[in-house]
Amino acid sequence: MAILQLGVLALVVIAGTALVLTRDVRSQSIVLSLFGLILALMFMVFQAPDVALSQIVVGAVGLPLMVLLAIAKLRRDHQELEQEHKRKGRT
Amino acid sequence: MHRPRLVLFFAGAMGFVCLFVFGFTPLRHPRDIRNRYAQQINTRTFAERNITDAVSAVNFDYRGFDTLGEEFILFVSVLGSLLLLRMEAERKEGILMDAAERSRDLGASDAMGLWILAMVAPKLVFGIYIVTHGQLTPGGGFQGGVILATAALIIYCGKGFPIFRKMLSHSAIEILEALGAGGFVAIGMLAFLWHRPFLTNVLPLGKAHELTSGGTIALISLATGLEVSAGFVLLLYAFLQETLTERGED
Amino acid sequence: MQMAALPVVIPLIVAAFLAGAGDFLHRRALDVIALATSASVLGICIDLLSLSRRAPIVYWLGGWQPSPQSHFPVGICFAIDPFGAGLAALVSLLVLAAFTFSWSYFESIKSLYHALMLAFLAAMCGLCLTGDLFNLFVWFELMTAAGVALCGYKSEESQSLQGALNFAVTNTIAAFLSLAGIALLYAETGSLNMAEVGSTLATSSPGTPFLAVAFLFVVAGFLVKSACFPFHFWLADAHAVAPTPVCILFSGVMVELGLYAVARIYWVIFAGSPQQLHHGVRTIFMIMGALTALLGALFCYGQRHLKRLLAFSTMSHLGLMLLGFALLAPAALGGTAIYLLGHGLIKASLFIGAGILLHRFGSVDEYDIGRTGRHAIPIGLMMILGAWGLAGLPPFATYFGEDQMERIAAAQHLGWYPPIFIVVEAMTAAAVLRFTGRVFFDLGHARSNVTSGAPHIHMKVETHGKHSRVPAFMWIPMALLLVGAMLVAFPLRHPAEHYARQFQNPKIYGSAVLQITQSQAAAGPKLHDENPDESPSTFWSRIAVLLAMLGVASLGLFTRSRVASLPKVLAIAASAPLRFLRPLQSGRVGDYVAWFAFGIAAYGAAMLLLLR
Amino acid sequence: MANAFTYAGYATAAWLFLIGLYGVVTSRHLVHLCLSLTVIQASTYVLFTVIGYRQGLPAPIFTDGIKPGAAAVDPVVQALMLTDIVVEATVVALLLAITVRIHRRAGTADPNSVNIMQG
Repeated sequence: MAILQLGVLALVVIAGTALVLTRDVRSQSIVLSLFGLILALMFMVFQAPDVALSQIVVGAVGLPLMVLLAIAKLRRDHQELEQEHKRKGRT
Repeated sequence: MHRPRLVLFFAGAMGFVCLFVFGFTPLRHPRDIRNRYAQQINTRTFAERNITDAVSAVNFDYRGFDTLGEEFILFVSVLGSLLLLRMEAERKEGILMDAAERSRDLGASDAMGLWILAMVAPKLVFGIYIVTHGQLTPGGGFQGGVILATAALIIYCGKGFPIFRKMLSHSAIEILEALGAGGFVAIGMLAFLWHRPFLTNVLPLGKAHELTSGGTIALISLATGLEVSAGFVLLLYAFLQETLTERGED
Repeated sequence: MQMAALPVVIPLIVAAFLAGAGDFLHRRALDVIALATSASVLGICIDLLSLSRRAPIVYWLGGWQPSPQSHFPVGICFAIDPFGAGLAALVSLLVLAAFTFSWSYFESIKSLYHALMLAFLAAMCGLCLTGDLFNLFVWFELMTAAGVALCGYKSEESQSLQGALNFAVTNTIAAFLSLAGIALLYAETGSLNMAEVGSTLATSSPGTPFLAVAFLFVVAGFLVKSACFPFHFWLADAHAVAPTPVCILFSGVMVELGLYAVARIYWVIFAGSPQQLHHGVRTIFMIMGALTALLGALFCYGQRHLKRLLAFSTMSHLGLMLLGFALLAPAALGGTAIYLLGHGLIKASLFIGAGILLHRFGSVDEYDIGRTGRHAIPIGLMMILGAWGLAGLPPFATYFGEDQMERIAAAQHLGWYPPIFIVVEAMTAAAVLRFTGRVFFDLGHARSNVTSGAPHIHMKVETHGKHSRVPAFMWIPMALLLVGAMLVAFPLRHPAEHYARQFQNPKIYGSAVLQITQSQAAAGPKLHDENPDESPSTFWSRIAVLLAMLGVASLGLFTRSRVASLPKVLAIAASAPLRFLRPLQSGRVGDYVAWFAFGIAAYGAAMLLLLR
Repeated sequence: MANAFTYAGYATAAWLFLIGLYGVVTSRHLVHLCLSLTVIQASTYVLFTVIGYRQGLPAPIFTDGIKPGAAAVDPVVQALMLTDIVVEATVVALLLAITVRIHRRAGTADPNSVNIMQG
């Protein structure tokens, strides 16, 4: 049994490190979702089903979704800015 | 780049490692002292509150006041996000739609509508189930609330933002959110009628293993569910609006 | 006794109501409701203060008082003593002042401003009154969330966003470290009630290194909130950009609440620790206090933006309060409390002054307003009074508090205390005087080179209405707060020491919370209990502050005059360290977080070395 | 044996805290910074989880076959975490909102180039 718990902790370490070291924000939101799932798994393994449920809905779905939306917004803003620059460049 | 900053940080991190080593070693106290809070809750929950999920008992009764504070953190963060994103929201009505969305928007077939209903309905049922069974099985207002909020997401995915906006009135959700937050406080104030301290569980505790068990616990769970789901929908709303609307004049 | 919960409950339910009904309420109605709420909270807090004079009021939320057999607290309690209630009263008074200032003039988006301010009020009151460790953390977090939202209130300004971001990131990270500290204490003692944790740690100590680390972790969040060196960077960024009513609360109480929480945690949880820990904490806080005070004063004098100037002044005065706390003597703590009250009121008044300037002239920059400032001389006179108070001169409450701290320091043979007090008070007051002299009295036409390199931040006007005059709703609270800062010391000066003794005695607190007899409760450390009346008078140090203040202020005003070449040399000497230090305040959140890691590690290492 | 878990958990928590801090310090994108914050926060979850864990004991839900009042893992820390998870998501949302606004204002989401105030 002990191996299960220790293994999950190791997974958490790996996923957390990966999340920080992923510098591209779009792939990072995928890693975030993964990290959320692994945390939920950790809560399950450590006998905390209530927390696991909370973590699944928030950490693996809710939060990555908001991150994706924010990234989409940033990209759109970026494109608009570039277009504006081009327009200014022409005139 | 930022070499001084990194040097500073690594010096700090080394120190931190030492602190962790010194701070984490002991656990000197006997086990029954370290375990007493857990033991008290585990032995008393069923006897005192007639409910089977000790976590919900702590959340909504023994330490309900913490949950009140946490709920207001959520409330305030949602208000703050709305505040920050308001400029865009007020200014623009022009909504960007890609082609697929537009076609969906123009003539959404009944079959499509049915399909979405088929997706949303189970979500709603599941969310409400989780909210209301918090005192019996894992779950409760927080988890169920987020599940309910994802039902709104399905509407958006299936129907696009314009329909989403039409179906869910922004101000109505704002009122629901305030109702959830205020409802928690109001339930806590019920105790004043009996001259008992704030948040005392004054309602009949009901029969164990049933939905009505736990007195105010179920009610607080409901209020929390309302607050959390409305809060998350508002966040979704704000971010969608921000993402899908055109850049205005600054 | 249901009243005890109301300072938190009333603002929360009203905030929820306003957020929901905001669309249907007229602006005036919002203002009236918010004013009535904060006024009633003020009344309740003053009542609680008078009721808790003899013994702490203990109020078990949810009715979960410990059973007579086990004495173990499973619920959360409010443990209200005069310090907590008094601070909550100060909080609600300043919220009242802020709402008065913003009466119908301040831009409000629907009801968001009112709802957020009331949630902020509730969080600060909860922080003052609670007796539970995790609950303390919850209110702290609510305070941060509301503070961040209010700080970014003018989200159309880039600097507001930057201030809010730096505020949010530094404070959140520090709060996580506090949470980790709470987890450590919980793992060791199996309780979250502060009195219970304290008595468990006192009966069998898990070793001083553990206690030192746990203490440092738990207070980390509060040290960042109270802007101690080197965790202070966020403060100026956030205070400079927040709307005026919010600044009143940030500088007047929020920052000080961090210190209050540190003191509370120290005296309830760690009071029974071995004597070396007390020695370590004393040394660490003296170093921290001195650095915070001096650096704050230097930066304060080097600013041209009034709000930023006042923010750094708050930082340096907080350093002085840290020094007062570090003396670990009841008389000094009483003095610190009086100082805190006086400083909060004066600082709130000065920030209202800044708000008036922004309303009247559309700027708070020393060089932007120009000669038009002459049209608001009464405001200038009030600001001079405020500077007088910052200098710790009578009859302001800061004088009485400062006097007490300095006397105790003398009794403990700490000869370096008075010079620090003199330098800090003279410089911060001189900065305000210099600003006032230039803006309102048209003195000193040349720019001072002390301020070269200070950021020039363009602010947008935040108020409606005629800008050609100052509405009574703005200047009346400013004047009243100043009067309050003069009068507040007289009724509280003598009881303060008694309250401090109560605050520092874990026996009184513990026996009240856990419902056991005082002999069963854990004892506190041996106090440094000097009698302040035996120390020499501080008359000459006040004279020195007065002279230094005038001197430094004129130095800043008349640097370039052809006659005085000595001031010129002095001014250049003063601006040299600033030029060297300014880049530290870089505005980049990554730097701030690196400083946080370094600072915690350095203080921790120092503490562990001192324990050996 | 219980201590072995505790130490492994402590080490995990410490690592997550430091690596998250590293992420914040070196971050070049505000979204990355927000996500590094969630890693720091996860360290407190790990800490609480291992503190509340009792080897061999069931979850504190007294339904199928577990007698009410029987020994179980610590429900208190679970309650503390549960609320925290939902709340912190909204706090991150608040930070993301700030990010979006900053990007809109400054045209960049690099925290190092957002410095109007200096000195």
